[in-house]
Amino acid sequence: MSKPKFAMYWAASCGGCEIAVLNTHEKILDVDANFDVVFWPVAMDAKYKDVEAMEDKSILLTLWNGGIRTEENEHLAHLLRRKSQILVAFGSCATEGCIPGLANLSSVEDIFATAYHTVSTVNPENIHPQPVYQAPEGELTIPAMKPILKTLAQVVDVDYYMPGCPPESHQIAAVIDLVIQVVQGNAQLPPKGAVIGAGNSTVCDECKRKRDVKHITAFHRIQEVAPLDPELCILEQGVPCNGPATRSGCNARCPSVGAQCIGCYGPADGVLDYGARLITSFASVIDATEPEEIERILDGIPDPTGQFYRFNLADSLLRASTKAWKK
Amino acid sequence: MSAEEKTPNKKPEKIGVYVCHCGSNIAGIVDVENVAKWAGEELAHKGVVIARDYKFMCSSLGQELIEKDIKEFGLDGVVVAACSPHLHEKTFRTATEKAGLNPYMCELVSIREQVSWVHTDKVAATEKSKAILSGGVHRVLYDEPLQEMKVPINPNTLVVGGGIAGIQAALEIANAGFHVYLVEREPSIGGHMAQFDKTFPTLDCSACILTPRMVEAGTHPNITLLTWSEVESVSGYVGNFNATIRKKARYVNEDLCTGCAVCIEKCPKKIIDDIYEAGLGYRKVVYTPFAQAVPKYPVIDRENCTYFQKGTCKACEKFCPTDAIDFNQEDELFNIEIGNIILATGYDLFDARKVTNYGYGRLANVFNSLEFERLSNAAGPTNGNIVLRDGKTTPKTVGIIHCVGSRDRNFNNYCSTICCMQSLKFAHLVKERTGAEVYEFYIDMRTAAKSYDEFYQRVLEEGTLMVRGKVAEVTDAARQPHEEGKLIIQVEDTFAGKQRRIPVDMVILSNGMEPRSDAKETAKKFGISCSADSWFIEKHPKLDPVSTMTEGVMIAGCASGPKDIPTSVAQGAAAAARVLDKILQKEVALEPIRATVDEIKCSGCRICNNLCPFNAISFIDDLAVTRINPALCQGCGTCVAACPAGAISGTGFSNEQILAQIDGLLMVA
Amino acid sequence: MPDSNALKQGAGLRQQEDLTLLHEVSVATAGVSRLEMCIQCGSCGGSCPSAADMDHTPRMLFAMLRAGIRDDVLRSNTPWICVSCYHCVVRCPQNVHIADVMYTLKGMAIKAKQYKDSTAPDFSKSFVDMVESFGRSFELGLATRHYLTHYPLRLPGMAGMGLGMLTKKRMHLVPSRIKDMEQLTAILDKAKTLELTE
Amino acid sequence: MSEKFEPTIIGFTCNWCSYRAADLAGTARVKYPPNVRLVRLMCSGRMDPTFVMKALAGGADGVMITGCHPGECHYIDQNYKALRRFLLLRRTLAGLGIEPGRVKLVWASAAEGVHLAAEITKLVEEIRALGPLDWPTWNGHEEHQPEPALEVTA
Amino acid sequence: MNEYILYPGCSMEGSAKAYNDSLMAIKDTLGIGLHEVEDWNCCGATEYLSINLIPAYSLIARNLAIASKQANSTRTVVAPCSACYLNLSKADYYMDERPTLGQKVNEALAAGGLHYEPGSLEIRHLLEVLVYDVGLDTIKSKVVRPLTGLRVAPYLGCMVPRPDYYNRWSDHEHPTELDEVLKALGAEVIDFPLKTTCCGGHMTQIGPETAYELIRRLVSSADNYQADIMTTVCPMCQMNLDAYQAETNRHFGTHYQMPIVFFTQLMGLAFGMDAKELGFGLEVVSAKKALERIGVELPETQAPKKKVEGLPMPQRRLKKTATPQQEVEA
Repeated sequence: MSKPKFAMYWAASCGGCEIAVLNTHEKILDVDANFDVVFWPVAMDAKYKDVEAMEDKSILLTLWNGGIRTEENEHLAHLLRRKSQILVAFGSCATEGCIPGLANLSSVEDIFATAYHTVSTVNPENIHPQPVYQAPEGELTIPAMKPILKTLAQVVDVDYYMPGCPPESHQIAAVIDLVIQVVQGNAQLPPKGAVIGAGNSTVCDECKRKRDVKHITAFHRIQEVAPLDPELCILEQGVPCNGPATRSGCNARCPSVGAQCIGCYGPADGVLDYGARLITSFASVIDATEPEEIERILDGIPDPTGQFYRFNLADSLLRASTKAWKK
Repeated sequence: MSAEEKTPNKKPEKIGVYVCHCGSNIAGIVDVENVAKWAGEELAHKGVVIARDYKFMCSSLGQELIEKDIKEFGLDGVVVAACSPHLHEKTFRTATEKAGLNPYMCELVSIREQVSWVHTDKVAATEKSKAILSGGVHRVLYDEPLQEMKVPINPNTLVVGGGIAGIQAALEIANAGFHVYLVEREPSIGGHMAQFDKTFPTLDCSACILTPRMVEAGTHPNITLLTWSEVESVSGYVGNFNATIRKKARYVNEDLCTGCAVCIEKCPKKIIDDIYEAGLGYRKVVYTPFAQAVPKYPVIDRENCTYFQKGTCKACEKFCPTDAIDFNQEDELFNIEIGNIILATGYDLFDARKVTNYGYGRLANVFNSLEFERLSNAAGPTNGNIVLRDGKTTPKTVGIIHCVGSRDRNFNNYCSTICCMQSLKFAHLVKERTGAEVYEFYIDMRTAAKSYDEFYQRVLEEGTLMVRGKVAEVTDAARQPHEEGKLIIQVEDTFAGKQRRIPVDMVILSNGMEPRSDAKETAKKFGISCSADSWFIEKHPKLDPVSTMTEGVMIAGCASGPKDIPTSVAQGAAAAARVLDKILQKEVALEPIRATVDEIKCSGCRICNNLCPFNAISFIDDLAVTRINPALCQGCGTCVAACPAGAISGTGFSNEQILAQIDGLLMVA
Repeated sequence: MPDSNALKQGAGLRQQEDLTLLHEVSVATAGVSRLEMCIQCGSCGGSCPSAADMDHTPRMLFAMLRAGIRDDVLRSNTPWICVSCYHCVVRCPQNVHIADVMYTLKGMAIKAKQYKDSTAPDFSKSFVDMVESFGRSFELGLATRHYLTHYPLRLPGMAGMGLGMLTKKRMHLVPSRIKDMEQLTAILDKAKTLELTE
Repeated sequence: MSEKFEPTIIGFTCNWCSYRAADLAGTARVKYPPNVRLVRLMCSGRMDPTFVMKALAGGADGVMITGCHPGECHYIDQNYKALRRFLLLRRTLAGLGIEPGRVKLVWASAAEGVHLAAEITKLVEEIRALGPLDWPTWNGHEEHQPEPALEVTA
Repeated sequence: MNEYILYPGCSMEGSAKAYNDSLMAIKDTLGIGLHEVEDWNCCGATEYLSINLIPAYSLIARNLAIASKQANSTRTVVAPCSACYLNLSKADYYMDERPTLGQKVNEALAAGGLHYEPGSLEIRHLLEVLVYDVGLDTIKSKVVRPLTGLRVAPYLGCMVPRPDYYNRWSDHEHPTELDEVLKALGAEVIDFPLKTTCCGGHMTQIGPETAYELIRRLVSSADNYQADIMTTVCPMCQMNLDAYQAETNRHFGTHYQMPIVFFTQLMGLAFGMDAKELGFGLEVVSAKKALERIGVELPETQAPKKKVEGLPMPQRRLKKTATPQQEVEA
């Protein structure tokens, strides 16, 4: 009998997720042993038309990483959805937009302007991407940018979500195992829409630091607090740590090495807006009642939008700044 | 991932919508038929199976309509668009319950107070009503059947404050056969009333009507009297409070003392009595505030006692026939278990020194109201002789000034309610005792209670000279020979429209009432709220004046604002009735609006740990999770909103309910 | 329906009440007058050191403002007798800016040319003239000029006083003028074109 | 635009003060524009920034958060938490290009029906001046059909 | 060394010369530096306010605007004259309380290239600065000639403790600041009940009878308390009680001889300074007798009798005023 088919695709993201899969070391061999890898641009040569040629639902498992930023991303999302039985939003970009999602704070024009026409770019011929270009060889086209970046679920129906920037390799391994077990009929799939490869609580649950009730009288950026108490809760030391609101599953990787959590695992179950959870919880434990005093303390968070939505903006209730869409 | 994705146990599927005309109150502005029709069509996809409008939904017929539908259509959700939930939520929930549906599956949305009564544009009003109704329907989809929580009631009651209101409350409960701890800060119960001579308008002697009550309270088998004591701290919740009491050292052994008062007689040291005698008289260092004090045991005033200060004397000890004096006594701390608390902590007198233009404290013969009460009291320092500060001269002319420190933005902006009657009483007493010429200076004469105005008439008959005008100043700077050596009251006689300077021998300031200087701490201690000027806040100023926001804590008397004796007594009784009602129910049902922690989701971040003013939130160290005591939780929802993990949920006002309601409200553009 | 004027005469009714008056005075007053808050307690009239010489106590004036009795208010000498001692202001239980309302009424009376006795308005005017020509005031010029205008017969006695002051170098013969008179004039000219409204 | 823009505003009220103030405004027949639709909470402390974002994302042009005056909270001091959340929320929304004027915090005691009505009238005017917010729906979740339930076939 | 911006006000150049002289004499001893507001103009007294509001406040605000430009080491403006102190404070306070006023006034100031931000300056009265900044102890420590045995009636008048927009004074009716200073100087201070009642203000000019009665009350009360001398913080009060005392006596047929001097003069005396440089002798009702009680000699001061000549008058923009000459000769 033929092995179930496996696909992986890289949309608007950095590629870290692909590396993370390889980071599963010999586990990767199980993938090969149990699956027939039919489409994985990073790992093997493949043409879109080959995929289009496949029968619908013929791919058992597709791991999709990256957000939907271009027409090409969107096209592939619909294509792979049609061809796959299980479509997994793999990694922070696919589930919640991640760093590429921060581009939703600016318009496409501004993004191009920054990318092609600022001092940071050497662009003597003053090249500017055109969707359509008349080359001697004939008309060339490149996929156009969409006005904002969307998460996979905002474009197609998603079966499972796997957060993390990137997902922890041990979690990836566990998920691969699970699917194999299911294929072999030894296990049940989790309910549709479930978040897999992560915990059900938040980072503090796995964080070893000592925690007490919080009275925040000032916020500092981590480099301003030297030395950081290695035992004590980072937030209690006045450093905005996103751990309390961020889904567990990473074994509190950052706090455990003395860096505040920046929230790459996204919100916990049932949370509608990740940033809101941080706004309300941080504000709740500020130790001041006078507006002036409160404002002074809040000045310690110079970029609240970035602080609270670094990974989650594209999946937040508001999704994008007016700059991105208001004409 | 939107809210709709995480559905609770079972969403209602058959919803009934009822739009009330409220006669023309709503129908006059809102096209109610149209609203009902709209709901039936546009909200069908949300499960609305029946939408009606009716003249008066709150009428028994209206309620029966709902009950009938619930049975007939098997409704599992009800939305009524009528008046404010604060009026009829209970009504419709009861009706729902009668029909066998959980009362909390019924939503009442207000299209009267929030629409028809405040808007004029009929079209806009109708559209807004649709939006509000839609909000209710969307919300009801996430309503969950809730059960009221029953907690047993400890039948003992703590009454704080031994003034007339506290005494009344204590007696009512004790007579009904339940135990009361009556805590009083001073050495004797009685409060301000014990300092008065006569009470308006009947003029019966204050002591004559008060002392029997004091004695009854002091001897009642069901009352544990804790004078010279204060409440240190309170914990627990309705039905199950625990209070720590500090019994200050009396240095007199109450078991041995017979109250013979030999010690008082023998004590060689006299000091000015600033509390009971308002500084007009003296008391010994070992003392009972007044003759009829309850309990009869004296107290040694440590600060002034020669033995405590210099180490010698002990006269009291030497002469005590029962060796009751105990200089080694120390403050006692002990706990009591009670089910309910009544706060009757009373008031402070406004300090007339603040009104410098009236000269109190600078001009000898300007007296404040409490001083005059002592002056006119037969048992007072002058045996009831009304004389000047020199202790002998009887005044020939007396001026009584109303509203001292009251109705004045520079001091207290409220009316102290009792001062008009108090002043009229003073006028009567001065006339009666001295025959002096009496002037009353008032802004408005407020005599609005049974036989109060009659008393005003009587004082007029007695020839008291009324001057309508807020006194500008009291001065001893004479301008004319006939003013020499007098106090001159300068005022605009607003009826004559002329400024007058009236020379008098004595000025009585009718100073108003103020909240206790420590009212804010008291409020915090008992977990109730205070107004900006620190009077205690009633649960409802009209419909629930003796309850507070905190279940099981009642208030009575002046603690919630200035009151006269009859009102204070009535409030004491009312508070007692409230308590008895709870005791007799044996258990109390708590509104099931509560927060709970999902311990799987809770990461133990402890963000919420210091957010609860009712100490309902506690951290379980070994499990590293937070828990909420449902009986202590008052349902404010602050922790629900604060939890970063979304691990705390609140019944009655869940995220799902509120988010869905927002969707609904925005459904109509 | 009979002619209302005829009726007025006959019934001796006063002209219609002008209920905008209170508001008009209130907005024309510096700061927030709080005039509408008056409870007619009379602590102003009681406090006033010169109430004896007033036709109406301040309180009555405020009642008249409410009643819209414009002419009587503007004819009243009360604002002119006010000595700006601020006793009424600090004692007012409603914190009404009484003294400033008096200034407003003076201004209105002058504009309306209502106030009968010209003494006080002229004094203010002379003062203003002097300030506007020199930028500063000097008592001698003011006092003398004022007395000359209004109490010529008193002058000898008062001149004695004035002279006393003069020889004691307490009065200047010539006023000192500020340097930048142009600037001040520019400011005042501009200011005169402005009115205090809501 | 030709006809006057009528903003839609969602108001969050405290069950003990501002909601009663709204009741009082009604009983006293105090008139104010019909643009505000109220949500009743037990306390301003229940106010979750999520609600505000939900409202703005859902088509509201502004949001009004109301509570008891500082020091008068029926739950002792929860309104201070509302104040702090509001101040931080406003900063965050600014980062998303939402004018601070669109979200307003108002203290109103149960006795202040007139005050609440006045504040509502004021806010409606302020937001009218700011113009519509019109937050896009992005044809998000709604646009695609959910796939049939899974059964794995190898 | 405390630095302040000084707004002297018109009187300090004229009727209150003694106030000015004595202040200048004692300021170094007390360690206060005073920097005069450049080219200051009249504060408008109580008169200008009654004519036209915006110009009145603009007149005052010009001084504030200039002062705020000068403000560097300090933002405190000290006014020794009560009326000036009140007007400056009032302008500052109302421009803030009533934004429309502030905005209109600044519109006017703009015409002169000026601007004033309400609240940017701190306006205080000299007495309050001496009591709360310099301090009673410092004052006491400078006393070399205690005023022992001199019975002084402390008199502040109205406009210093009232309306007291910034609640700086111990009381509106019976403030104790002046009493404390005098006690520190060793004087015998009487509990003067009328210490903040009115001297008549401008009524001496427009309604003398009213003024005389107010003056009488004060002088007679001080006299009843057997005060040797009255002391004040206000040029207007000093002027009315001093220069119009004779008129008042004439009016009521009384014979009061109550000298009234500025509190700074008494401070100077106590600090051992020479009476003349403190401006003693400028008062109309001589303080000679009073000062003898503390062993201070004053030359008898008499207004020399000389023929009254015409008094020079500013002729510009004067209306319906007969020339003084004719009037006086008549």
